[in-house]
Amino acid sequence: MCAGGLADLVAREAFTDMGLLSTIIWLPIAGGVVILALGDQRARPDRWLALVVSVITFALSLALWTDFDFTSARMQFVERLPWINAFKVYYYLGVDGISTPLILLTTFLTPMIVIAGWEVIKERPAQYFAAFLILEGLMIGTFAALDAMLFYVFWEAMLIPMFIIIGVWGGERRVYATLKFFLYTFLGSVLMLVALVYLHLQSGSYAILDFHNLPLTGTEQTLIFLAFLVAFAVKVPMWPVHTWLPDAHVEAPTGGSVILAAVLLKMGGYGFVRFSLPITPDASSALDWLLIGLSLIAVVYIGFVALVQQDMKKLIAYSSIAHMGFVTLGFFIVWAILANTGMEDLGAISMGITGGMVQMISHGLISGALFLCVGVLYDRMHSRQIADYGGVINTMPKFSALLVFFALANAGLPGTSGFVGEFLVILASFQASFWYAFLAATTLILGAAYTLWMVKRVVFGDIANDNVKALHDMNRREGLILIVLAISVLALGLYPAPLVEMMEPSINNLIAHILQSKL
Amino acid sequence: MDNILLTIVLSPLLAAIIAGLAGKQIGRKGAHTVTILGVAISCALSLYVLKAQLIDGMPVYNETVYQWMSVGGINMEVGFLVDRLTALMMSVVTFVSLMVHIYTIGYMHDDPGYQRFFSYISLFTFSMLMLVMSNNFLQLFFGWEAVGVVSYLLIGFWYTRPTAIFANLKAFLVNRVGDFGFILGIAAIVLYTGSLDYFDAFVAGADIAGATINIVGDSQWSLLTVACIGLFVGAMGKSAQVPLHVWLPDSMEGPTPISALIHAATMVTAGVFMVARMSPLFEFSETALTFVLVIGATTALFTGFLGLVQNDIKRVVAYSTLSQLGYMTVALGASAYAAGIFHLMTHAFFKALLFLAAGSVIIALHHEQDMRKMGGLKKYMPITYWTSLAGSLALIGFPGTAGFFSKDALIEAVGHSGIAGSGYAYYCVLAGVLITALYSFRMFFLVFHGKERIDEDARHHLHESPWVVTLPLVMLAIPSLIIGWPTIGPLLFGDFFGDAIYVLPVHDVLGQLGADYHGPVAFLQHGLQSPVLYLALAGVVIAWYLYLRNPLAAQAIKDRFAVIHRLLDNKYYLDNFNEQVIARASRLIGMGLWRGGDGALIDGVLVDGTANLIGRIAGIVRRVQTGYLYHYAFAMVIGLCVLVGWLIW
Amino acid sequence: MYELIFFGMYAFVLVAAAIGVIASRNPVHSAMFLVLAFVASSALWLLMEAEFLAMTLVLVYVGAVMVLFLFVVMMLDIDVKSLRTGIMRYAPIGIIVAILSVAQVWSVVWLRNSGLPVMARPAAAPADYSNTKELGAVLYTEHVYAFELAAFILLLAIIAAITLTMRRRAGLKVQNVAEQVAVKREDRVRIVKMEAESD
Amino acid sequence: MLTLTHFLMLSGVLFAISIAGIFINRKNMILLLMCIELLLLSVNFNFIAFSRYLGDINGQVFVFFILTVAAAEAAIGLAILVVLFRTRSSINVQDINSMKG
Repeated sequence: MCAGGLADLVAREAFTDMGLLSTIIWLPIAGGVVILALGDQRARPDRWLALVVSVITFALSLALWTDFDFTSARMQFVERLPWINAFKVYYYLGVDGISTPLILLTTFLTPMIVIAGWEVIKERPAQYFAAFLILEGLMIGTFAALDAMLFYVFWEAMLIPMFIIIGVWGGERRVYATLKFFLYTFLGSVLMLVALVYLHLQSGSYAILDFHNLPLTGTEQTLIFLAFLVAFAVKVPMWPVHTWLPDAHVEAPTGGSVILAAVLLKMGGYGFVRFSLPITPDASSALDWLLIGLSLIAVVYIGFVALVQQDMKKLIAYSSIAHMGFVTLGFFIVWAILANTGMEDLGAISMGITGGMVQMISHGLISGALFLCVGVLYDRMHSRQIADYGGVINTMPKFSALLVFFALANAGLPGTSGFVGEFLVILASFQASFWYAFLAATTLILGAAYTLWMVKRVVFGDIANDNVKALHDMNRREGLILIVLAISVLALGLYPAPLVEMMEPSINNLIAHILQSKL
Repeated sequence: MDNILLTIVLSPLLAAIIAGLAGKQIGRKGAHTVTILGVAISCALSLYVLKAQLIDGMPVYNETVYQWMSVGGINMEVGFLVDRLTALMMSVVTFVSLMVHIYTIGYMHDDPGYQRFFSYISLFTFSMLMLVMSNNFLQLFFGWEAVGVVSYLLIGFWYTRPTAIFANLKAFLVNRVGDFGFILGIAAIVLYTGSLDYFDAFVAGADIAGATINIVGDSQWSLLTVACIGLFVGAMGKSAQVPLHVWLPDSMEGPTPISALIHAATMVTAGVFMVARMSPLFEFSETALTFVLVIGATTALFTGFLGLVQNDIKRVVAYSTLSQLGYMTVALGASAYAAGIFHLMTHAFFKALLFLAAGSVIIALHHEQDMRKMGGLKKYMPITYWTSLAGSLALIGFPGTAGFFSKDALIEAVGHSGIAGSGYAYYCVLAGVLITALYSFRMFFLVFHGKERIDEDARHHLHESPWVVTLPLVMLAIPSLIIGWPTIGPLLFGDFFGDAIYVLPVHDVLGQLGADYHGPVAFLQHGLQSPVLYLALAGVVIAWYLYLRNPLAAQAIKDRFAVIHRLLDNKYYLDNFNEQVIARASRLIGMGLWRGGDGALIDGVLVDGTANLIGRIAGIVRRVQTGYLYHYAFAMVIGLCVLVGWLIW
Repeated sequence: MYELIFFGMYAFVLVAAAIGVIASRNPVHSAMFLVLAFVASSALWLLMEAEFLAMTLVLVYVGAVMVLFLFVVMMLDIDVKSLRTGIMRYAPIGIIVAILSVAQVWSVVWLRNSGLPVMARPAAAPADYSNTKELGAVLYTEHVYAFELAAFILLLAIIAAITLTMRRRAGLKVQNVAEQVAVKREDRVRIVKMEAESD
Repeated sequence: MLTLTHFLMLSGVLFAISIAGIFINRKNMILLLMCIELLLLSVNFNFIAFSRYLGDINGQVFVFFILTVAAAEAAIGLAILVVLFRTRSSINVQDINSMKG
């Protein structure tokens, strides 16, 4: 693969019509608008409509997988229409092996969230479902956008429904949480906008693929890299800009937490592979110590912090941060591996980046499932405090079995998807340095400690109080979503090959690209 | 062969799934029928594979079942490697598992979690088979963790007991510490070979020994030593070696059948098996072997001491398991891998037997585990008594029993070893023999002989256990007694393991012993002259004197050496250390980082600090903003004037 | 020359009226002064041959807007006294700013007469010249979008003014036309089944 | 000779007077509105004068639009005034201080 390859990946002249990607972006948004227009009615057409729309979207998005060319690193399903001619902004969509899994994750989880909110949301349900559908469309748009402006629009627009979801259906301190969430993410993305505009001025285009081939000096790269870093690090979130996440999670309604952990955090990781690495490879190389350091801090520091959380949602939120540390570690270990092995050990590099990507998908499923589990408990007890529970297994055996399963998956049990990414990243980081791997591997202990300690206190033991005694096991609706998630976690853990194969050409192409200095 | 191996692995899994998910539908009978059937198929086929390996001369089977994934040119696969070592392990695992399945019908018959239990133990059998049959590190790790998880679930089987759920968390976490080393060991091997396959690593064993890795400062460590120690740390976790042994005694909170199956016969020996499997790697690292030897010897002796002061019948057996695992590890460290495996096999039989016998006693006494409330059970439970005797004799290495052959050979091998630390190890294992005999027969005498100290109402119901309990006892007693005779020759000195175990000629202690080996009878005669037997007999006699003949003496000794007794009673304060220091420190660190780092520093200073700063500045600036419209209008007008004035100046 | 005299006259009236607007104690007087100011300006605009706008000013402002002002002023029971307290507090600044701004304008147009005073006075338009027509010609062609927009703004202003001031008083009897139209038979007539009386 | 300067000065004076009016009648909202009308009038003067002296009719078009907007503004302003008076029985600007932090 020639290094200048990315730009050639798409036939630039082709102005294609709206296609599959547009459909799965705009269908949920249109559905959301219709639901908003219908409003709350006694017959509750809103949730049925939301379910139908989200399921259709998921079914359509499956075509991304079935029709995907597994051998090519090119952008596929490309759509390109002029949008704002004066600034050469295009409505330019396309996916490759990196974005497709994330889109599928999004479309897969949205029906789950709709079902999870089925009876639970009593207040303004139509607006709730509409917010999630619109959010879904925007998230898909973010992953599919190949034009930087379009990307930025989707990226920022996503904040609005999320802001509303936390702010309207959130818990007691929701105003504080939403404000923190909004300011943190907005601060980051404004710097990204500056970087994007600068890149536009340099390249005369807003196409992300053009940015990839834009030659930049070292200083330019460093500044752009730092601007991107702030934006993406907040989203991931990396230490020390992570403190919005626990608050946002705790206050968000269940569906909001799920989507936040499962998809929104992935935006940061996606941004690193789509923007930071290929656009500023030399700066990434020069500053990789920073990213590796922050990632390892996330793994160890946050692991300890998660250990002492009293609030289940907070605990899972902190564990998300630790797991996302693996993602960034996998992405930025590249140069350390090269420096250590001294040879172009592309295998290990590929393991790191693939591990990071798989970790994102897997974490999306597992953390989503864990938040849904907490939601199931919260709907019954209206408490997230671990201390209020104990011996749940006595009254909710089926639910407990699933919760234990997801907890083990969260602790990286082999055979579940949680293991795949961690394993690959640990293997890759050992290639860079013993100590990187050593610190990363502490997650085996810490992850098991905080997750299972929580499980012990919540699930096991004798019935702790009368509230627990009054619990009833999960109903069919809750069972359905958790079982579907459990199956997918298991499937991905036992047979990750299809996912990896889908990503492989794109990742190889990315590696070839980032190893080529732009200086 | 593919189908046979797949059937061996999958039939317990299938049974576990059926019993686990459809437990309610198929009922108790259905659950135990289906799981026993699954394991029985597995066992029969495993024996068939063993026969094919031994008699029909089947070549080593090494095939991939499916490709898990392939990343960066590294193939990650699920596959089977079946040679004689594997076949032996498979047979032992499935046989003990089958016995435990049958035994469970009796032991758990009034437990509400009956189906769940069968599902778990079948799942365990599956996991253990995956572990031993693996042909690559990935699958090894999978099996490694999977058995850990099932063990976690089973220790916490009675989830309402606080001690049980404490123990299972502890077991999982301590095992995770081991896995932490294990995965680093795997990563070290991948670093060099770029492959997860066993054979790629084995072939490169000698080369890896030459490679170095930079760990502290500029000092270059041998990569192989790092890898082997890493792998062995994993084994320390799983096989409960000092200091990661702390979980095993607590794991006795689980039901007795799993203590027999998992925490005596199979899972805890996974580490021993793994090191034997990795012999082509360990052989090239003297440092690692010494490490193994010292850890094993320490475990063998010092956990044995702890068995002396325990009053819980299962805990005594548990400590004896720890001690015996130490023996096996010592054998590995002395490069006598075959002896380690041999002891693993005999131990699997007699220790499973002892656990099941203990379980038999426990159910007969309605879940009473304290030995001080037993005694004189001989007349009530004859089958249990005799089988226990068989097990205990095998454990102490009474001449002719299975334990005798394996332990004697093992000790001899250590005595001949030239690896650094073998002197220490030799004295440890010799002393261990005495201790083993002492605590084994202390337990035996306390339970079956002497005064009856049983509760009155328990005595009325006291009777021998049903046949489903006693049948496995008998079935296990037979190999415990005799399996040594036919197997010692081929296993230790013959060519049983073929290429599966690789020993450098320099380290080949078994080869040296083999030169003097002239059949089991001669070995027996030789054994009669060694100190081992007399140490064991001395132990039995001391136990007899202290606990039957003159119980006051035991009390006197206890009082005399109160400090030591307290030390032993508190398990060398290791648990206290873990709980008070490590666990508490972790929580304190977490609390400190959370409150201090996240709360005070990041949120307090950076986030809210910024907000407060802005707020404070705004507080000053806002005085300008009176809120009166006309002030704004004035400002505008005056500003306009100034602006125009500046423009026309 | 006449123009200059007229200009001086009307300018005097305008300035005097403007001062009257800001200085009179009674808002009604202010409004009346404002009317006067508008009329005077209208006359001045005529001097500049902006006939259409001059007429519009009289019609729209004097006729409509100022009447509106007067209505409001008279309808509301305004406590003028309190509004006039402290009136002189800001007067000095106001006067200084006013003088300053006059000085600035003066300095621009008079002192630094950057060619403006010498700008030739355009010749008077011929008799058949129609200011209205000229204005219409550009208004409906070049500025038609803006014109439409202005119309829209006016509409908006109407709606806004109405919605702001409209209120439903309790106890007011009003017709609900929609309800009247939508009425169904069942709401009004109740058919009661009764036994027929025998006699 | 009637020159542009005359008109510009006149409009400047008018502007100054209305500004002074804003300062003086700062509390009376109706007068404030009237002053704004005066301000706009002075601006219109400028537009018409320039339109006349530069021979560009567009200046008058501008005035036309300003008149439109001013009328709309007056209408809405008065409406707000009425509403305000209803709720507070006062049109004192000093009472409208909810913007005060």
